[in-house]
Amino acid sequence: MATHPRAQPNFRNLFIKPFWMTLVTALRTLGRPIFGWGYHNKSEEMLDEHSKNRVSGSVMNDVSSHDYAADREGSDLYPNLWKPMTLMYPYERLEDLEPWLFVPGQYNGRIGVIWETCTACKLCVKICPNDCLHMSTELRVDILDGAEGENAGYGSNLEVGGWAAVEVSGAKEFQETRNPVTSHDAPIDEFRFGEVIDLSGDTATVRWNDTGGEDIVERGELLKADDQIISGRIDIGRCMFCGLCMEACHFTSFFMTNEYDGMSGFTRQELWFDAARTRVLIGEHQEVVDAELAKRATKERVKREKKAAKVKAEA
Amino acid sequence: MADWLQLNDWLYDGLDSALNTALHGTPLADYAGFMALVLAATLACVSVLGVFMMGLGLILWIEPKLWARMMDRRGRTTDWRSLWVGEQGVTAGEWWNKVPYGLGRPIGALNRWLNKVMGNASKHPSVERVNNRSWHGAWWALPGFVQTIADGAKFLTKEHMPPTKADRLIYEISPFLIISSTVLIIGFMPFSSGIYAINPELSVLFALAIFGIAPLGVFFAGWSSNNKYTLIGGIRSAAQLTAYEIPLLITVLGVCVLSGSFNFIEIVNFQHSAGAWNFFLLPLGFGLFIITMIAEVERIPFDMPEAEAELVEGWWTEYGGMRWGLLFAAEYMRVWAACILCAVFFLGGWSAPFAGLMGNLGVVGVVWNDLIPGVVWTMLKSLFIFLIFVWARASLPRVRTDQILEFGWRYLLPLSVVQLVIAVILRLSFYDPAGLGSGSAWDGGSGFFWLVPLVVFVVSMAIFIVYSIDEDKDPPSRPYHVHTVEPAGTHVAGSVGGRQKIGNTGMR
Amino acid sequence: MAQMWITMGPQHPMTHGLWTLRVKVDGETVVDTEPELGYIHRGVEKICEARDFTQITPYCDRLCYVSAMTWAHSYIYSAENLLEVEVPERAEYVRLIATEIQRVTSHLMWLGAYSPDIGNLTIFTWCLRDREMFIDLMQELGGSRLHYNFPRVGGVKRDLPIGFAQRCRAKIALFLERLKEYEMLLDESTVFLVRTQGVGLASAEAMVNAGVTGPNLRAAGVNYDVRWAHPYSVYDELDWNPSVEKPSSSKGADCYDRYRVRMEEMVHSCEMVLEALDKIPGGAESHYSPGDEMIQSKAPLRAPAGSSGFHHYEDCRGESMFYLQGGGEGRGKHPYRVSIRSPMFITIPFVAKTMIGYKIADIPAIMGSFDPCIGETDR
Amino acid sequence: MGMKISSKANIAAAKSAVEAIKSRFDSVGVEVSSAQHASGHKRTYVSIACPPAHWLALAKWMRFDGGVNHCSMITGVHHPEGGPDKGWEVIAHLMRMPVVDQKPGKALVHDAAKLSGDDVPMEYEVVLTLPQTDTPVVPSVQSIWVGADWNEKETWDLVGIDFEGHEYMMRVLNPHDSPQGFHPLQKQHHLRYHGHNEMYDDAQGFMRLPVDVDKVK
Repeated sequence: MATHPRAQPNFRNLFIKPFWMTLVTALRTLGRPIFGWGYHNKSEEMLDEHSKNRVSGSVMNDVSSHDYAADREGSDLYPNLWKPMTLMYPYERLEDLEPWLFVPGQYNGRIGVIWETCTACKLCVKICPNDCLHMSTELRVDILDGAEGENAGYGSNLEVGGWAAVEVSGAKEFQETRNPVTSHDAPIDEFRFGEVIDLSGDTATVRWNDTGGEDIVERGELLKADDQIISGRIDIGRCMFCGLCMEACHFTSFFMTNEYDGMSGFTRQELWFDAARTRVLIGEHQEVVDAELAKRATKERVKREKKAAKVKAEA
Repeated sequence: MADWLQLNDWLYDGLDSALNTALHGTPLADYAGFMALVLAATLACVSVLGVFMMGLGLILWIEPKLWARMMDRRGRTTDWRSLWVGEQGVTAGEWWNKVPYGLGRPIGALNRWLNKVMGNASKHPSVERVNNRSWHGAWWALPGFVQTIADGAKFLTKEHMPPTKADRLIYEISPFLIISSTVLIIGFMPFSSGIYAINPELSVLFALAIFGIAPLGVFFAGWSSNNKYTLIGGIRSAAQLTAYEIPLLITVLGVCVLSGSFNFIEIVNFQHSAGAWNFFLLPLGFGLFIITMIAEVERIPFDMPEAEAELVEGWWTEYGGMRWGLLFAAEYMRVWAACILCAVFFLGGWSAPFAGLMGNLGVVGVVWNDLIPGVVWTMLKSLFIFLIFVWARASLPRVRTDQILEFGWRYLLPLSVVQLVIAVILRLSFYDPAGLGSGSAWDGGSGFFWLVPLVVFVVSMAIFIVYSIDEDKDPPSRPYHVHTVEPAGTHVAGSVGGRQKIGNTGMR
Repeated sequence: MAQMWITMGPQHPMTHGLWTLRVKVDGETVVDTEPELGYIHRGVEKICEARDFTQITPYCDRLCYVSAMTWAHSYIYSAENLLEVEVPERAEYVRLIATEIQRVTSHLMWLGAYSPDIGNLTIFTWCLRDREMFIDLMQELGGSRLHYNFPRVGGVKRDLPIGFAQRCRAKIALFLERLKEYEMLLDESTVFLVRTQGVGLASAEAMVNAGVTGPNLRAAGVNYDVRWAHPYSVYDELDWNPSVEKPSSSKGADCYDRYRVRMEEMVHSCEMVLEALDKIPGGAESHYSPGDEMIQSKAPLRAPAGSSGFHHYEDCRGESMFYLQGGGEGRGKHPYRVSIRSPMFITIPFVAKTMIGYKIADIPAIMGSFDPCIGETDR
Repeated sequence: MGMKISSKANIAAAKSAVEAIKSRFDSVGVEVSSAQHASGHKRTYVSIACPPAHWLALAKWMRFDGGVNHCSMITGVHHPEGGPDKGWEVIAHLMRMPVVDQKPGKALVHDAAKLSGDDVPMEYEVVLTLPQTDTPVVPSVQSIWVGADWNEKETWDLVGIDFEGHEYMMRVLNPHDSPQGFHPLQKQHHLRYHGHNEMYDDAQGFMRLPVDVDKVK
């Protein structure tokens, strides 16, 4: 049975009410509400303070001067408030019309990475459900480790589970005498890398990467090595913008900007975004980046004070 | 009543005298009359077709605009400028400079002016954001009008792919059957007393007979496309058009009985001279005519042959290229022809509304009644009728096929007979031919010249309102049979029940 | 009269997705039907066996792409049963608000797709216009328009944004007024009533036996709803009762009843959201940063072998359910088996049988009224 | 406040359901117990471990005497390393719903607080365990619950557990011409990461890479 009081298939319902309703909708789109219905397109207080001062400086569109309605606020292009809701995309942009939708950090747009603060921990590569993040890293010896003189002690020191490196004997001489243009054999590696299993006293057991065998080596010979990032690539064609990589990154160098266009290409290779195309406007996330760098600086200072205190204690 | 724009007379007399004087004394002299006749007839037909096509372009633009507004959106906003400016501002350059003798200069000027007003040069803040492709165009330039022309032209480039096992002969003939019969109707429709292609004695019978040929073509198209969907569409349209042809003809018969003639022009003259439009005398007839015409041209409430939901495109699915383009245009031509017929039968063709009232307003009256040519009035009235068609399309869902047929046979047919009886009674008892000239043929013996139409109209409106105020609490038994069968719950899963296996359903 | 099989093929306006309905037709009357599913079977259950518990949520969003939030929550509740995780009170309220807004969005998408099936094309644009309001609310919450990856095991990814409550109240107030306009165009139109009343009859007990639940079942006169029968979240703290429609014939509910149930349900969902915004612990105006213990509690990442968890959930189309078994690869980080119950996978064969006896033109009317969503059907 | 079935009513209903089944089927080796969900409202449900042989009898009794009128889902699980007596598992989730046909114009509006006895909605989980075998077979309950029809089709299609007595068994989710014996959810089929170029144009898998090529080692 029809719970709607007037829903009976009789003569009156044949066309009167439907015709009236479509006529009203048509007249409403022509501009200032000729037919009133105050509730329709009533001005609402939609812009919250937080978004207002965030976008008040916007050049394109004096956002804070709009009067907003629940179904979509007015736009500078079509000044009168009551109009069809369609957004004329290239000429009206959603972030100008509804700034509260694009709060940076809350919108899953294009992926932005600050490669400088990235420590190649590969948490993001592991968390990505579609395996879109490909990162190539390289084991390198940190030149600050063995430094003497005024920047002694800056380099980090060996840790269990970290990487260590040993100089390959004769590699330096071979490197000087080899003329890369004419030589036929490939350059030999300068260091031999291994994973530090444990550090007891002045000896350390290391499992070598190339052979997999483990042996005990003097701590003096070992140099601290680190897994440095060479290049990163995000396959935007595969990415579903779920935002898990942003949450997995402990070093706040992974952001989802609020850009939603400009990620298109004709071939799948074009959709592979390398470091250049995943830039993040540092200015937008300035405070977060500063916090991260400050955190690392304090960690470094604490380490150096501990080292200095140890040196003073031994002396 | 004489409308100053007597195009036919100018053509026939003008050309006749011109050719006679020009060919006087030459060997062709005695053929001059005949040549003048042929030339004038072609020019008359061309002008009538021109007026009709202008109207068609207008309705093809108005429908999407109005329908979009009813759906709370904007409709087409393609701008004239897109005719000459492609993506990223690609243009053909200043080609008009190369036209000899400087004949291209005005085109260049027009181009610069349009650019200034609607194109690159217009300084609109938001348009600068997007390399200045202005999307909205100026309102007076009918934004979106060019879209129909572009679509029409596009069909010329599309390929015509007849289905492999189609019945080729009928498949090729049926679109021409539909299109030619639709264009032929234009020949009989007068736009004003002086503008018509042919004016035979029984032009109404001719027009409606030709109007009835198209359903045959529709059925042929549906059958010959060798596609189950089009077959169903074709059968549905054949059933629907036959069901609605008869009430349409009886309604038109009522109008002709009332007006006393089977000729369009005489009907309109009668309405003008008798002093009242048939709309006021036969309001029921007007309603019936609109409903049957909507069914004839298969528009939304009676859209089953082309129902998107289950038949996708109905009987014209298998046609492509310009054949489909012309079929689409033919459908809208039939809609426009229906609107003009309705204007001529019921709204007094090319006579100005409130002619008497405006007549005694001095200069305004003169402009209103005489200065504005009859064609403009016919166009305005048929445009108003077309708005009703679009309004119905935006508001009502589709009626199911068997409900359409039931509504046609059980409701419209008796109503149209009733309407014929009313027309006969009005003609016999309330009409006095004496007052024909002075516009008071319907005064029913009293002095007030408008008595009978007023009474008839008021009574009909009263009946309509009484019917509309429907306060009966318990819902009446449904007007349309809805055939319900046992609910499917009785189906026992997996019971094959003589079900015929379809293809390789992977039985293990 | 000769009977012929028509294939309402995978690509067809009636199917609201990719599946085939073979119909044996005798003239205009449907004599027999044969549904054909599996066109967009992506093997989500197999993929989930190789993903961690947090990585599965985005896939569950994409099960039914029109109501992503309800499906992600359906998975998360069963994952919480598996991993034995307590969810803070505020997180349950935020989840309720997100799910009920998504239910309105899903029903609007259904109405927008259903009325062109019957012929009224105007409603399509009206529904999308009003759905746009709610999609904006979801974009604030989840970060994008359709797929949000919003719930986490033990809570939600992000709290209500600042200013969300004021916008939500404004939009719901306008929407409740707009519903009256829909009724003026549909309920008070004889043609719509004639096309939907008395068409597609399905009785309550037949539906339950065939596994059809949700609004389709409530249309037949019983107010059975998983949200109160097997309570979860904070539905029992809100003053709410499910929308139920008295069937119009002894043979069960017809298309019009199903339409009425969904219109009522939209109103109930809106009222629930307003009430939840008032009662949310911590106030709707405050905003806690992600990971805060008010909106997300710590959750273990591994499930021991042999453990299992399941949860019945009220999706917009019926009762959906996830059955998880723990102890998969990665020492239990991946689930051993994920089994998804899609309401529409069970309803579509039932509806195919319901159509027998009606006309061809009724097929879209009946099938559309059950609100098929093929993404979840084929998983 | 809202519609709320008190947990006391829930526990009582579960206990009475367990007693009813135990009294009828205890001698035959069907273990029945009332278990509890781990999180949320911690609702109790009836968990039944039933030998496959008695599944049809148990199902008939539950349907016609136990009032279990809704078959929610039937899941199949493959346990290659589950030991000799646990090779395959079929888990059926059933529900008892207080749903009755209504006369036109009447609606049955339950008030959750006042539900009692058989009207309290109850969840049932029936676990059937099969030993290690290449051809797992379980009796089909298609004739009892229509809802189980397509569930069983899907279980056979994806996991390969056959349902004896199931009419018109066909593949529903996999293409109809997929090879005999290919059931994707069995554990011997492993997921491997498709690089972007081999995703589409490498049907035979000639460009197959080692399983962990891109993964972090």
